[in-house]
Amino acid sequence: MAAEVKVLYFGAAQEAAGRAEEEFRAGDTASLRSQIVSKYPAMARIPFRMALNKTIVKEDSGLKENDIIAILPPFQGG
Amino acid sequence: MAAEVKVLYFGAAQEAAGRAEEEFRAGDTASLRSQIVSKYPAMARIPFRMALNKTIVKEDSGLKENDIIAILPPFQGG
Amino acid sequence: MKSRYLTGGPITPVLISELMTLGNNDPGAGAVSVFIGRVRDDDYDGRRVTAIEYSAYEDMVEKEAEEIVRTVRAAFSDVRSVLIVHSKGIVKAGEASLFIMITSGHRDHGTRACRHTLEMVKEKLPIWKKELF
Amino acid sequence: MKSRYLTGGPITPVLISELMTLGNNDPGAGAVSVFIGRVRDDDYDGRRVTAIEYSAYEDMVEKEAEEIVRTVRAAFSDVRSVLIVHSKGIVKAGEASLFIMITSGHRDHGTRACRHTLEMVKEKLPIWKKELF
Repeated sequence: MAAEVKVLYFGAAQEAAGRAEEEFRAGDTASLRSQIVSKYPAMARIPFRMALNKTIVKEDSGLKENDIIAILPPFQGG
Repeated sequence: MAAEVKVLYFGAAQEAAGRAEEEFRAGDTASLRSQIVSKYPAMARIPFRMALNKTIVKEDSGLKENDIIAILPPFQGG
Repeated sequence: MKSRYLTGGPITPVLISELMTLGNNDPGAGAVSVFIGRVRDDDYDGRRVTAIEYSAYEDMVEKEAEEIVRTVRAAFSDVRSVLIVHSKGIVKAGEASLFIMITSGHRDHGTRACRHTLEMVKEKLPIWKKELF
Repeated sequence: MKSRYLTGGPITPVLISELMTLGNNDPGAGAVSVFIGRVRDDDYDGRRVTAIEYSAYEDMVEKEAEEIVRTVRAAFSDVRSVLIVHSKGIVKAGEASLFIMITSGHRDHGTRACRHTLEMVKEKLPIWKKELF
Protein backbone atom coordinates (compact mmCIF):
# COMPACT_ATOMS: atom_id res chain seq x y z
CA MET A 1 0.00 0.00 0.00
CA ALA A 2 1.59 3.28 -1.12
CA ALA A 3 1.16 6.26 1.19
CA GLU A 4 1.28 9.98 0.47
CA VAL A 5 4.36 11.35 2.21
CA LYS A 6 6.24 14.63 2.34
CA VAL A 7 9.87 14.73 1.23
CA LEU A 8 12.26 17.47 2.42
CA TYR A 9 15.53 18.15 0.56
CA PHE A 10 18.60 19.59 2.27
CA GLY A 11 22.05 20.78 1.26
CA ALA A 12 23.28 19.47 -2.08
CA ALA A 13 20.09 17.41 -2.43
CA GLN A 14 18.06 20.60 -2.41
CA GLU A 15 20.16 21.91 -5.27
CA ALA A 16 19.87 18.62 -7.18
CA ALA A 17 16.07 18.61 -6.80
CA GLY A 18 15.73 22.32 -7.39
CA ARG A 19 13.25 22.53 -4.54
CA ALA A 20 12.98 22.27 -0.76
CA GLU A 21 10.08 19.83 -0.53
CA GLU A 22 7.47 17.88 -2.45
CA GLU A 23 4.95 15.05 -2.09
CA PHE A 24 5.54 11.43 -3.15
CA ARG A 25 3.52 8.24 -3.04
CA ALA A 26 5.58 5.28 -1.82
CA GLY A 27 5.10 2.13 0.25
CA ASP A 28 8.54 2.04 1.83
CA THR A 29 11.80 3.98 2.01
CA ALA A 30 13.61 1.80 -0.54
CA SER A 31 10.96 2.45 -3.16
CA LEU A 32 10.97 6.15 -2.29
CA ARG A 33 14.75 6.31 -2.74
CA SER A 34 14.44 4.74 -6.23
CA GLN A 35 11.76 7.19 -7.26
CA ILE A 36 13.81 10.17 -6.11
CA VAL A 37 16.98 9.04 -7.89
CA SER A 38 14.99 8.31 -11.07
CA LYS A 39 13.36 11.72 -11.00
CA TYR A 40 16.63 13.59 -10.24
CA PRO A 41 19.62 11.78 -11.79
CA ALA A 42 22.05 14.21 -10.08
CA MET A 43 20.90 12.71 -6.78
CA ALA A 44 22.70 9.46 -7.65
CA ARG A 45 26.03 11.19 -7.03
CA ILE A 46 25.04 12.32 -3.53
CA PRO A 47 25.57 9.69 -0.79
CA PHE A 48 22.41 10.70 1.01
CA ARG A 49 20.76 9.11 4.02
CA MET A 50 17.08 9.49 4.81
CA ALA A 51 15.37 10.45 8.06
CA LEU A 52 11.83 9.22 8.71
CA ASN A 53 10.07 11.62 11.06
CA LYS A 54 13.46 12.97 12.27
CA THR A 55 15.06 9.56 12.87
CA ILE A 56 17.79 8.25 10.58
CA VAL A 57 16.57 5.30 8.51
CA LYS A 58 18.89 2.33 9.06
CA GLU A 59 16.99 -0.33 7.17
CA ASP A 60 14.09 -0.29 4.74
CA SER A 61 11.02 1.03 6.57
CA GLY A 62 7.34 1.04 5.66
CA LEU A 63 5.69 4.42 5.13
CA LYS A 64 2.29 5.67 6.25
CA GLU A 65 0.19 8.70 5.35
CA ASN A 66 1.79 12.06 6.18
CA ASP A 67 5.18 10.65 7.13
CA ILE A 68 7.97 13.18 6.68
CA ILE A 69 11.10 11.91 4.94
CA ALA A 70 14.19 14.12 4.85
CA ILE A 71 16.91 13.63 2.25
CA LEU A 72 20.21 14.19 4.08
CA PRO A 73 23.57 14.60 2.31
CA PRO A 74 26.61 14.15 4.59
CA PHE A 75 26.45 16.56 7.53
CA GLN A 76 28.83 19.53 7.49
CA GLY A 77 28.20 21.38 10.73
CA GLY A 78 30.82 22.33 13.28
CA MET B 1 83.94 26.65 49.73
CA ALA B 2 80.67 27.92 51.18
CA ALA B 3 78.97 30.80 49.34
CA GLU B 4 76.53 33.40 50.56
CA VAL B 5 73.20 32.71 48.87
CA LYS B 6 69.67 34.02 49.08
CA VAL B 7 66.87 31.62 50.01
CA LEU B 8 63.24 32.33 49.08
CA TYR B 9 60.38 30.52 50.85
CA PHE B 10 57.02 29.87 49.20
CA GLY B 11 53.64 28.42 50.20
CA ALA B 12 53.73 26.20 53.25
CA ALA B 13 57.51 26.63 53.49
CA GLN B 14 57.03 30.34 54.01
CA GLU B 15 54.71 29.59 56.92
CA ALA B 16 57.14 27.03 58.36
CA ALA B 17 60.05 29.51 58.19
CA GLY B 18 57.96 32.46 59.29
CA ARG B 19 59.60 34.59 56.63
CA ALA B 20 59.75 35.08 52.86
CA GLU B 21 63.52 35.12 52.44
CA GLU B 22 66.89 35.05 54.22
CA GLU B 23 70.63 34.56 53.60
CA PHE B 24 72.53 31.30 54.12
CA ARG B 25 76.10 30.17 53.68
CA ALA B 26 76.36 26.80 51.96
CA GLY B 27 78.62 25.00 49.51
CA ASP B 28 75.96 22.95 47.75
CA THR B 29 72.23 22.38 47.67
CA ALA B 30 72.36 19.21 49.80
CA SER B 31 74.10 21.04 52.62
CA LEU B 32 71.69 23.95 52.27
CA ARG B 33 68.71 21.59 52.54
CA SER B 34 70.12 20.12 55.77
CA GLN B 35 70.66 23.55 57.28
CA ILE B 36 67.12 24.65 56.44
CA VAL B 37 65.51 21.52 57.88
CA SER B 38 67.66 21.81 61.04
CA LYS B 39 66.71 25.42 61.50
CA TYR B 40 62.99 24.86 60.85
CA PRO B 41 61.92 21.37 61.98
CA ALA B 42 58.43 21.90 60.52
CA MET B 43 60.11 21.95 57.10
CA ALA B 44 60.84 18.22 57.41
CA ARG B 45 57.14 17.49 56.87
CA ILE B 46 57.01 19.47 53.62
CA PRO B 47 58.13 17.51 50.52
CA PHE B 48 59.84 20.54 49.04
CA ARG B 49 61.97 20.81 45.92
CA MET B 50 64.52 23.54 45.37
CA ALA B 51 65.05 25.82 42.38
CA LEU B 52 68.51 27.24 41.74
CA ASN B 53 68.22 30.51 39.83
CA LYS B 54 64.69 29.55 38.67
CA THR B 55 65.61 26.02 37.52
CA ILE B 56 64.46 22.97 39.47
CA VAL B 57 67.40 21.22 41.17
CA LYS B 58 67.47 17.57 40.10
CA GLU B 59 70.75 16.51 41.72
CA ASP B 60 73.06 18.05 44.27
CA SER B 61 74.49 21.27 42.81
CA GLY B 62 77.35 23.51 43.88
CA LEU B 63 76.49 27.04 44.96
CA LYS B 64 78.23 30.31 44.19
CA GLU B 65 77.96 33.81 45.62
CA ASN B 66 74.52 35.44 45.17
CA ASP B 67 72.78 32.35 43.85
CA ILE B 68 69.04 32.42 44.50
CA ILE B 69 67.54 29.22 45.89
CA ALA B 70 63.77 28.90 46.11
CA ILE B 71 62.11 26.43 48.48
CA LEU B 72 59.14 25.01 46.59
CA PRO B 73 56.40 22.94 48.23
CA PRO B 74 54.24 20.96 45.76
CA PHE B 75 52.65 23.29 43.19
CA GLN B 76 48.93 24.00 43.52
CA GLY B 77 48.07 26.27 40.61
CA GLY B 78 45.33 25.65 38.08
CA MET C 1 14.24 29.64 15.05
CA LYS C 2 12.56 26.35 15.77
CA SER C 3 15.61 25.07 17.62
CA ARG C 4 17.12 26.49 20.79
CA TYR C 5 20.45 25.23 19.49
CA LEU C 6 20.54 27.44 16.39
CA THR C 7 21.13 31.17 16.06
CA GLY C 8 20.75 33.32 12.94
CA GLY C 9 24.10 34.53 11.57
CA PRO C 10 27.44 34.56 13.39
CA ILE C 11 27.95 33.83 17.06
CA THR C 12 29.21 37.30 17.95
CA PRO C 13 31.69 38.14 20.73
CA VAL C 14 28.80 39.75 22.62
CA LEU C 15 26.73 36.58 22.36
CA ILE C 16 29.73 34.51 23.46
CA SER C 17 30.14 36.73 26.54
CA GLU C 18 26.46 36.32 27.34
CA LEU C 19 26.57 32.55 26.88
CA MET C 20 29.63 32.29 29.10
CA THR C 21 27.94 34.10 31.98
CA LEU C 22 25.36 31.29 32.01
CA GLY C 23 27.93 29.11 33.73
CA ASN C 24 28.74 31.68 36.41
CA ASN C 25 26.06 30.95 38.99
CA ASP C 26 27.36 27.57 40.07
CA PRO C 27 30.15 27.75 42.68
CA GLY C 28 30.60 23.98 42.42
CA ALA C 29 31.69 24.29 38.79
CA GLY C 30 35.48 24.39 39.02
CA ALA C 31 36.05 23.90 35.31
CA VAL C 32 34.62 25.58 32.22
CA SER C 33 35.62 24.08 28.88
CA VAL C 34 34.74 26.01 25.74
CA PHE C 35 35.16 25.26 22.07
CA ILE C 36 34.46 27.86 19.40
CA GLY C 37 34.45 26.91 15.73
CA ARG C 38 35.06 29.69 13.25
CA VAL C 39 34.88 30.12 9.49
CA ARG C 40 38.36 29.94 7.98
CA ASP C 41 39.35 31.92 4.89
CA ASP C 42 40.41 28.69 3.18
CA ASP C 43 41.66 28.59 -0.37
CA TYR C 44 39.81 26.39 -2.90
CA ASP C 45 41.75 26.23 -6.16
CA GLY C 46 42.83 29.82 -5.83
CA ARG C 47 39.47 31.14 -4.65
CA ARG C 48 39.33 32.37 -1.08
CA VAL C 49 36.28 31.68 1.11
CA THR C 50 34.74 34.94 2.32
CA ALA C 51 31.77 33.38 4.12
CA ILE C 52 29.82 30.17 4.67
CA GLU C 53 26.06 29.88 4.46
CA TYR C 54 24.76 27.23 6.85
CA SER C 55 21.43 25.50 6.42
CA ALA C 56 19.81 23.06 8.82
CA TYR C 57 16.94 20.66 9.29
CA GLU C 58 15.85 22.56 12.34
CA ASP C 59 13.40 20.13 13.88
CA MET C 60 15.93 17.36 13.71
CA VAL C 61 18.74 19.58 15.05
CA GLU C 62 16.60 20.13 18.13
CA LYS C 63 16.02 16.41 18.62
CA GLU C 64 19.62 15.37 17.97
CA ALA C 65 21.16 18.14 20.08
CA GLU C 66 18.99 17.14 23.02
CA GLU C 67 20.17 13.58 22.54
CA ILE C 68 23.82 14.73 22.51
CA VAL C 69 23.32 16.63 25.78
CA ARG C 70 21.70 13.57 27.37
CA THR C 71 24.47 11.27 26.16
CA VAL C 72 27.27 13.56 27.37
CA ARG C 73 25.72 14.01 30.79
CA ALA C 74 25.28 10.25 31.13
CA ALA C 75 28.85 9.51 30.03
CA PHE C 76 30.58 12.16 32.18
CA SER C 77 29.05 12.24 35.64
CA ASP C 78 31.05 15.27 36.80
CA VAL C 79 29.51 17.46 34.06
CA ARG C 80 27.09 20.08 35.40
CA SER C 81 25.91 21.81 32.21
CA VAL C 82 26.21 21.42 28.45
CA LEU C 83 25.55 24.27 26.03
CA ILE C 84 25.57 23.93 22.23
CA VAL C 85 24.87 26.77 19.79
CA HIS C 86 25.35 26.56 16.01
CA SER C 87 24.89 29.26 13.40
CA LYS C 88 22.35 29.19 10.62
CA GLY C 89 22.61 31.53 7.63
CA ILE C 90 25.65 33.51 6.57
CA VAL C 91 28.81 33.64 8.71
CA LYS C 92 31.83 35.54 7.40
CA ALA C 93 35.44 34.32 7.54
CA GLY C 94 36.84 34.99 11.01
CA GLU C 95 33.41 34.85 12.64
CA ALA C 96 32.25 32.04 14.93
CA SER C 97 29.67 29.47 13.80
CA LEU C 98 29.79 27.01 16.71
CA PHE C 99 29.91 27.45 20.48
CA ILE C 100 30.16 24.60 22.98
CA MET C 101 30.49 25.13 26.72
CA ILE C 102 30.74 22.45 29.39
CA THR C 103 30.84 23.19 33.10
CA SER C 104 32.06 20.46 35.43
CA GLY C 105 33.33 20.03 38.93
CA HIS C 106 36.85 19.21 37.80
CA ARG C 107 38.85 19.45 34.61
CA ASP C 108 39.02 15.83 33.53
CA HIS C 109 35.39 15.14 32.64
CA GLY C 110 34.94 18.71 31.41
CA THR C 111 37.71 18.71 28.83
CA ARG C 112 36.83 15.22 27.62
CA ALA C 113 33.11 15.99 27.45
CA CYS C 114 33.86 19.14 25.45
CA ARG C 115 35.79 17.20 22.83
CA HIS C 116 33.17 14.45 22.76
CA THR C 117 30.35 16.97 22.31
CA LEU C 118 32.25 18.57 19.45
CA GLU C 119 32.67 15.24 17.67
CA MET C 120 28.99 14.43 18.13
CA VAL C 121 27.91 17.85 16.86
CA LYS C 122 29.84 17.20 13.65
CA GLU C 123 28.54 13.66 13.32
CA LYS C 124 24.92 14.02 14.40
CA LEU C 125 23.56 17.49 13.65
CA PRO C 126 21.84 17.82 10.26
CA ILE C 127 23.59 21.00 9.15
CA TRP C 128 25.06 21.81 5.74
CA LYS C 129 27.33 24.50 4.43
CA LYS C 130 27.85 26.34 1.21
CA GLU C 131 31.09 28.23 0.71
CA LEU C 132 30.76 31.78 -0.62
CA PHE C 133 33.72 33.34 -2.45
CA MET D 1 53.29 41.98 38.19
CA LYS D 2 56.65 40.70 37.11
CA SER D 3 55.04 38.02 34.94
CA ARG D 4 52.82 38.60 31.94
CA TYR D 5 51.12 35.33 32.86
CA LEU D 6 49.79 36.52 36.22
CA THR D 7 46.98 38.92 37.04
CA GLY D 8 46.06 40.36 40.43
CA GLY D 9 42.79 38.95 41.79
CA PRO D 10 40.10 37.09 39.84
CA ILE D 11 39.99 36.73 36.07
CA THR D 12 36.75 38.65 35.60
CA PRO D 13 34.18 38.07 32.86
CA VAL D 14 35.26 41.41 31.36
CA LEU D 15 38.90 40.31 31.28
CA ILE D 16 37.87 36.98 29.75
CA SER D 17 35.98 38.81 26.99
CA GLU D 18 39.02 40.96 26.31
CA LEU D 19 41.37 37.99 26.25
CA MET D 20 39.07 36.14 23.87
CA THR D 21 39.06 38.98 21.36
CA LEU D 22 42.84 38.52 21.06
CA GLY D 23 42.15 35.46 18.93
CA ASN D 24 39.78 37.26 16.58
CA ASN D 25 42.17 38.79 14.08
CA ASP D 26 43.29 35.53 12.48
CA PRO D 27 40.89 34.25 9.80
CA GLY D 28 42.97 31.08 9.50
CA ALA D 29 42.12 30.09 13.07
CA GLY D 30 39.14 27.80 12.67
CA ALA D 31 39.19 26.54 16.24
CA VAL D 32 39.36 28.31 19.60
CA SER D 33 39.73 26.06 22.65
CA VAL D 34 39.33 27.65 26.07
CA PHE D 35 39.67 26.31 29.58
CA ILE D 36 38.68 28.35 32.61
CA GLY D 37 39.48 27.15 36.10
CA ARG D 38 37.35 28.51 38.92
CA VAL D 39 37.42 28.43 42.70
CA ARG D 40 34.95 25.87 44.00
CA ASP D 41 33.06 26.30 47.28
CA ASP D 42 34.39 22.95 48.47
CA ASP D 43 33.67 21.60 51.89
CA TYR D 44 36.63 20.76 54.20
CA ASP D 45 35.40 18.94 57.29
CA GLY D 46 32.27 21.01 57.40
CA ARG D 47 33.95 24.32 56.59
CA ARG D 48 33.09 25.83 53.24
CA VAL D 49 35.76 27.55 51.14
CA THR D 50 34.83 31.17 50.47
CA ALA D 51 38.00 32.15 48.61
CA ILE D 52 41.52 31.03 47.73
CA GLU D 53 44.60 33.19 48.10
CA TYR D 54 47.17 32.36 45.41
CA SER D 55 50.86 33.11 45.77
CA ALA D 56 53.55 32.63 43.15
CA TYR D 57 57.26 32.70 42.49
CA GLU D 58 56.72 35.27 39.80
CA ASP D 59 60.09 35.21 38.05
CA MET D 60 59.91 31.47 37.71
CA VAL D 61 56.27 31.54 36.55
CA GLU D 62 57.42 33.75 33.69
CA LYS D 63 60.21 31.36 32.72
CA GLU D 64 58.14 28.19 33.05
CA ALA D 65 55.08 29.60 31.26
CA GLU D 66 57.23 30.63 28.32
CA GLU D 67 58.63 27.13 28.25
CA ILE D 68 55.09 25.67 28.26
CA VAL D 69 54.10 27.86 25.32
CA ARG D 70 57.21 26.80 23.39
CA THR D 71 56.62 23.12 24.12
CA VAL D 72 52.94 23.23 23.11
CA ARG D 73 53.67 25.05 19.88
CA ALA D 74 56.39 22.54 19.03
CA ALA D 75 54.19 19.53 19.85
CA PHE D 76 51.07 20.73 18.01
CA SER D 77 52.02 22.25 14.66
CA ASP D 78 48.49 23.43 13.84
CA VAL D 79 48.41 25.67 16.93
CA ARG D 80 48.52 29.39 16.07
CA SER D 81 48.48 31.02 19.52
CA VAL D 82 48.68 30.01 23.18
CA LEU D 83 47.48 32.25 26.00
CA ILE D 84 47.88 31.46 29.70
CA VAL D 85 46.73 33.72 32.55
CA HIS D 86 46.69 32.73 36.23
CA SER D 87 45.45 34.71 39.21
CA LYS D 88 47.58 35.88 42.08
CA GLY D 89 46.04 37.08 45.34
CA ILE D 90 42.48 36.48 46.52
CA VAL D 91 39.87 34.86 44.27
CA LYS D 92 36.40 34.18 45.68
CA ALA D 93 34.41 30.98 45.20
CA GLY D 94 32.74 31.06 41.79
CA GLU D 95 35.36 33.37 40.33
CA ALA D 96 37.94 32.33 37.73
CA SER D 97 41.61 31.88 38.61
CA LEU D 98 42.96 30.33 35.38
CA PHE D 99 42.38 31.11 31.71
CA ILE D 100 43.89 29.14 28.84
CA MET D 101 43.11 29.83 25.19
CA ILE D 102 44.50 28.03 22.16
CA THR D 103 43.76 29.04 18.58
CA SER D 104 44.45 26.51 15.86
CA GLY D 105 43.58 25.85 12.26
CA HIS D 106 41.46 22.83 13.10
CA ARG D 107 39.93 21.29 16.19
CA ASP D 108 42.17 18.29 16.75
CA HIS D 109 45.43 19.97 17.71
CA GLY D 110 43.57 22.79 19.45
CA THR D 111 41.57 20.67 21.87
CA ARG D 112 44.54 18.41 22.61
CA ALA D 113 46.90 21.36 23.07
CA CYS D 114 44.42 22.98 25.46
CA ARG D 115 44.31 19.91 27.68
CA HIS D 116 48.08 19.50 27.49
CA THR D 117 48.66 23.14 28.42
CA LEU D 118 46.33 22.75 31.38
CA GLU D 119 48.21 19.71 32.67
CA MET D 120 51.54 21.52 32.29
CA VAL D 121 50.24 24.62 34.07
CA LYS D 122 49.33 22.45 37.05
CA GLU D 123 52.61 20.56 36.97
CA LYS D 124 55.11 23.30 36.11
CA LEU D 125 53.97 26.68 37.41
CA PRO D 126 55.25 27.57 40.90
CA ILE D 127 51.93 28.70 42.34
CA TRP D 128 50.46 27.89 45.77
CA LYS D 129 47.06 28.30 47.30
CA LYS D 130 45.65 28.90 50.71
CA GLU D 131 41.99 28.21 51.33
CA LEU D 132 40.04 30.91 53.14
CA PHE D 133 36.87 29.96 55.04
